[in-house]
Amino acid sequence: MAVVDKQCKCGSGTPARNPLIPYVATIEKVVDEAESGSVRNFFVTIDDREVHDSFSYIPGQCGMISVLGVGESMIAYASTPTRPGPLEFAVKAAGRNTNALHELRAGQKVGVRGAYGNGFPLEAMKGKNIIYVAGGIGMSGLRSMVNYSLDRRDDFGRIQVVYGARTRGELCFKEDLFENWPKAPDTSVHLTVDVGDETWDGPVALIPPYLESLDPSPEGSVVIVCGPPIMIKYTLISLDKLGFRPEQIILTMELKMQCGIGICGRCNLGSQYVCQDGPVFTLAELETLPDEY
Amino acid sequence: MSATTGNLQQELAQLAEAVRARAVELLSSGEVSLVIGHQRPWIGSEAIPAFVKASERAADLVVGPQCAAVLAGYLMDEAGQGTKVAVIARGCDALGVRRLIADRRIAEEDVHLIGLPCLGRIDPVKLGAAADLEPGETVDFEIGSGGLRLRRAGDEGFTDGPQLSEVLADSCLVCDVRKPEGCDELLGEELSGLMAAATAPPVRTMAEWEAEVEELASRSPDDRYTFWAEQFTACIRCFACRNGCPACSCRVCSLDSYQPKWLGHPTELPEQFMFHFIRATDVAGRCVACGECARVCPANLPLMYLNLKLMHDIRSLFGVDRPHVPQEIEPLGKFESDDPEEFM
Amino acid sequence: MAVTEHKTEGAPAVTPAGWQPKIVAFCCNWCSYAGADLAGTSRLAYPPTVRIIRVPCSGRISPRFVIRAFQRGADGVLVAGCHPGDCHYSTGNYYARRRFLLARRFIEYLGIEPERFWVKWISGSEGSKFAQVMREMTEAVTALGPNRKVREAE
Amino acid sequence: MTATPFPTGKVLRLPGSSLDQLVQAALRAAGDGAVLYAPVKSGETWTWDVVAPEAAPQAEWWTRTVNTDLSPKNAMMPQTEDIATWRNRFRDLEIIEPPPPPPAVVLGLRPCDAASFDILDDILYDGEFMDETYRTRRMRTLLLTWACARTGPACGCDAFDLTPAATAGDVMIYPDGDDLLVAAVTDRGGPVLDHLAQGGGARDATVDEMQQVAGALAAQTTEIGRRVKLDDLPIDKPGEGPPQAFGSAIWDDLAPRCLSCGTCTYVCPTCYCFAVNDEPRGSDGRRVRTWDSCQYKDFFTMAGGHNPRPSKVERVRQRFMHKLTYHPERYNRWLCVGCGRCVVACPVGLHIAEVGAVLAEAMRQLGPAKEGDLDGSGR
Repeated sequence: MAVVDKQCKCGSGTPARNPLIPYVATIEKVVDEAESGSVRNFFVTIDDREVHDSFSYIPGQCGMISVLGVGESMIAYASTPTRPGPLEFAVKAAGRNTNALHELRAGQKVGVRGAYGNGFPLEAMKGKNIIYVAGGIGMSGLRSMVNYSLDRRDDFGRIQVVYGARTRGELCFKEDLFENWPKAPDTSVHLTVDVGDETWDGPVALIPPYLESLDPSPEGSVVIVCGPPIMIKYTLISLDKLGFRPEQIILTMELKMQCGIGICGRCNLGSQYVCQDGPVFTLAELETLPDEY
Repeated sequence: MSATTGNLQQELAQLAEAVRARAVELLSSGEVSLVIGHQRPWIGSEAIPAFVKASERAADLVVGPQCAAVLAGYLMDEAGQGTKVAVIARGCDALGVRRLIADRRIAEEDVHLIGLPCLGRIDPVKLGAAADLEPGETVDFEIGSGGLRLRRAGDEGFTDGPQLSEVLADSCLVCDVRKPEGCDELLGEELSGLMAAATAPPVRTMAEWEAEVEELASRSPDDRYTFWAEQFTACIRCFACRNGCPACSCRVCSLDSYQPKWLGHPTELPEQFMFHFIRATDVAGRCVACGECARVCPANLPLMYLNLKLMHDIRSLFGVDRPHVPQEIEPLGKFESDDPEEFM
Repeated sequence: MAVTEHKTEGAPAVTPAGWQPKIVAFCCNWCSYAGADLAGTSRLAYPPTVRIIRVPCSGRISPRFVIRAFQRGADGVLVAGCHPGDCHYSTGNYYARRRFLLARRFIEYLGIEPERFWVKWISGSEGSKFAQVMREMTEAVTALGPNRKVREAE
Repeated sequence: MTATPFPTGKVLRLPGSSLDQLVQAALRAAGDGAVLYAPVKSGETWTWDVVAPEAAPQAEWWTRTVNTDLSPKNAMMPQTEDIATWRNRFRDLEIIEPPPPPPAVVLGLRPCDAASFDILDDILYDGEFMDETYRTRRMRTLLLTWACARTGPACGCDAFDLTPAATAGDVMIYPDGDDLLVAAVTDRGGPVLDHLAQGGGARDATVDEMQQVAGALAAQTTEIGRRVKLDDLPIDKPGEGPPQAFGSAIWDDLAPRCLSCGTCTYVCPTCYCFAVNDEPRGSDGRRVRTWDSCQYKDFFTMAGGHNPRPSKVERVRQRFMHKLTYHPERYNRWLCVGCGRCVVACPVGLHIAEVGAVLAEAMRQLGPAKEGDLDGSGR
C-alpha cells in the first residue's frame, strides 16, 4: 500500500483490507464449559490458512466473533498464543449475537476479526507473583493469561488462581482447574462456590471473604481481577484491606464495543477507548478516568 | 388576531410576572419540585425550554409567541419522580399532557398544569422569510398594535415587522384551544386583550388547512409518491419528531425493536417510508395536532400533512368532531356497529 | 438526507410479457382461510398469484404489515376477514374495519395505487367469492404492472 | 493549535461566471469517472449530493448563502454504506467486499467543513486501524474549499482556532468581487490549476494579491467567536484524575431540555460515530454501516441491558466532553469547527456555543488549572 503523505491525500494507493470486514472461519469444536449450558467454548479456525497461521495476539486481547445476519460480539481470547491451533472464544449467551452463536454446531461458519486491545502488561508482570481472581464467566478473560504464564513459568513468581462460581457446575474449564493447573510448579488453585451441593466438598463462600481468608501477600505481587461488576466491586474492597496498592491491581473493562478499532465512539472511559487503550487497565489508571462504566 | 383594545405587549409582561410569582409560590411551598416553562435562548430568536427547580431561577421564565417548544413530552422523563411537576401550559401543552395521562404514561396527580391564554407560537422558518432573518439571528419581539415589532442584534429601537398571523406555526393558525382546557389553574384571566385574542375564532379553519391535504390527495398516485419520496429522502432519521411528540410515548418503541425488526437501519427510501408510516399510523387518533414534529424537524418536512390526513379521515369516517382532543377512549380504540362499510 | 446508492427501486418500469403479479393475502384463520380452502376443495380455478399468510383474526393485522409486504416485493396485498358479526373473537373485525378504513386511504395518500391494496370480508362458506376476488385482484394488479414504490432494490 | 498558513503556490484569477471551467478542471484532475458533490436542495434543506456538473449552483449561490443545512460529511462518510455483503450456503460462507467508490470532487465546501475532514483524518485515517471505506473515499476526493465572503449569525469558526478563510482541502477559492482567486493547497491541488490554466478562462494572479484578499476574509469575526472563549478550558492531561469538567454541575442544568434526538450529531461535520448492523434477507444479506448518535437511549446499551449512560445528563455530558475535552486530550485539537449547524438545528437550543461558554465559565470559577498543566493553556 503506497505510503500516503497526510498533507496530500493523493496517490492511487490500493485500498488495504477494511478492518471491519471479518474473515470467514469455521467452528472446529464446541465445548460446554458450564453444565447449565450458559457458557460454551468455540474452537474456531480462519479458513484462509495463511491468515490463521500469521494471526498474532497476546493474552488479554479480544476479537470480534460474528454470526452473519445477527451481529458481532467482542470476546476475549480464551486460547493462549503459546499453543498454536484454533482460536478459542468462551461465550456466555447474553445478547442477540451470543445467543445465535450458541445455536451453531461444529462445521458451521462464523466471521472473526481481531486482535484488538492492549492485552495484559506482560513486561511489567515479569518476575512477579500473580494472583488470578475470577468470578463466573470472568475466568474466560483470565484463562489465556494463566495458561500463558504456565507455558512461560520461569518468567513469573508464585501463581495462585482464586476462582468462584455460583455452583460447581458453573465452574468453567474444569479440566484446567482440576487436572492441569494444580500440577504446575509453585501454582495453587483455590475454588469456591456460592451454593454448595452434594457433589461439592470444597469451601462455600463468596469470593471477597474467601480471598481474605487466603490472605495472599501483596509483596512483589500483581492481582488480576475479572468477573461481574458486583464481584469486582467487593473484591477491590478486600484487596485494599489486604494491602494491595492500585498499581498492583489489574482489571479488564467491559463496555459496548461495535467496531473494536477505536473509531465508532462508543466504548470510551473519558478519552480512553476500552477496545484500544483497554480492555486491560490498572486500578490506578481507572481512578484517573471518569466513573462512567 | 385583530388588534384588540388592551396593549398586548403590556399584558404579556403582566402575564410573565404572574407566571414567575406563581412559580416561586409553588416551588417555595414545596408543592412542586420543578416548573417547566421557557427562557431566553443563548443565541437566536426562539425561547427554549426552562427547567426551574430553585425559586430564584423563576425570574428566567418568559412567556409569549417566541416560546416555540411544546413542553408535554418532557413529562415522560420528569413526572412520576415522587413529587409534583408544574408545567406552564398553553393549549397544545395541556392537550399533550392530557394525552400522556389518557395513555396512562404519566399519572394525573404527578402534574400541575398552569394554563395561559396564548397568541400562538412563531414558526422561525416563516419569521425568517417574512422578516428576512438568517437562521440563528438574535432578535427580540414586541407585540405592537400594528403587528410584530422586531429589534435585531445591534439595533437600538424596535422596527415594524410582519403581522403575527403571517408568522404563526400552521398548528396555531387553526388552534381552537388558545384558551387552554383542562388545566389545574388559569393565569391571566383578567387580561382582557389576551383573553379576547385567545377566545377569538382562529385565523384559519381546520377545513382550510385540510384543504391542502385534500389537494395533495387529489394528485395522481405517481405525483403523490414523488412528493413523499422527495420529503423522505431529505429525512435524516434523527428521531426528533418521535422524541418531541406527546403521543409517541411507548417505553420500547417499535422503531428501535430488533425482534421483529420493523425499521431497517439503512436510510434508503423503503425504510424511510416505513419509518414515517409507523409514526403516523401509531399516533393516528391520538395526535393532539400540536405541530411539535414539524417544528423540531431539522429538514423542515411537512410532517403535519401526514397527521392531518388521518385526522381528516377520522372526522369524516367516524364523526369525531375534534379528533385532536384526548377523549376517554381514543377513536381507534373503539368501534360502532354502523361504521362505514366498504369491504363487502 | 439520505445519499442512497439504492435510489431506484428494483423492478423494471415496463411490464415484461406474461408477467404474473405477486399478491400477498392475509387471511383470517376462521373465515377467509376456510373460504380459500373451500375454493380449493370445490376445484374453483383462480390464478396462482396469491401467497396466503394465515392470521388468527383480521384484527391481528397491523397496517405496517402491508407496507412490509410491498417492501419485500409484493405487487398487491389483500386483507381478508370475517363479515362483521361473524368474528370468532366477536370484535376483532370491527376494530380491523376502522383501522383499515383509515389505512387504505393513508396508503393511497402516500402514493400506492388503490387497486394494489384490497380489504374484503370473505366468510368460510364463500369459496366462490374468494376465487372471484382473486381473479379480479390479479387482473387489476396485472393491469398496473410490477410495483416499484416502497420496494427494496434486489 | 496554530492555523495552517495561506497557500504560497500558483494562483489564478477566474471570473465567477466561468466557475464551470474550474469544475471541469477538478473533475479531470480527480480521475476518470469522477463524480461531483455540490450543494443541492433536498426537500426544504440544502445538503450535499452527487449532481451533474451543469446542475451545480452558480457562483452567486456562495455569495448569497452562508452554508448548507447539512454538512458535506456524507460525501466522505455516507449515512448508509455497505461494509460487505455475504452469501451463506450453510457450510460455505462468502463475504464480498463492495466495489471501491468512484473518484469525486466536492465543490465549494466552506473552510470549516474542509477543516472537519482534517479532524476526521486524525481518527479515521491516521489511527492504528484505518477506516478503509473513509480512507478510500478520502484518497480519491478533491476538496475545493470556498472561503466565506461573510459570516452568518450562528457561525463560530473563530471560537475553535479557525477563520472564515482557513486553509483546508486541496484547492482554496477566495471570492474577490465577481472574480475568484484559486490557489492550490496540497500537491493534488496543483493539477487542478494546471487544467484550469489550459482552459483559457483564467489568468495568472500574484500570491500577494491572493494573500491580501485571504487576509481580509480571515479577519472577519463572529458573535459566537466573541462570546465563547475556550482558552480557559483546562484540558487535563491523562493520568491526573477525572477531568474537572466531568464533575461540573452544569450538566444537570443543561441536559433536561435535550430531546435525545440525533439532530445535533447528524448535522455536525465532525461527529463520526457509526453503527454496524446486519440486514439479512434469507441466508444472504448486507452488513451496513450507518450514522449513529450518542444521544440515542440505546447507543451505549450492552447485551444484557446494562447502560453506563442511561439518562440525558450522562449522554449530553458525553457529547460535549468528547468535543471539548476527550478528543483534545488525544489529538490536541477541538472536535468542532464552529460551523454553527447545531446552533440552528437543535430544536431546544442545546448546542456547542452555549455549552462551550457555560463550561469555560464554570472552569474559570474553579480557578487556574492544576500545577500538572505545564503551560496553563491546557493544550
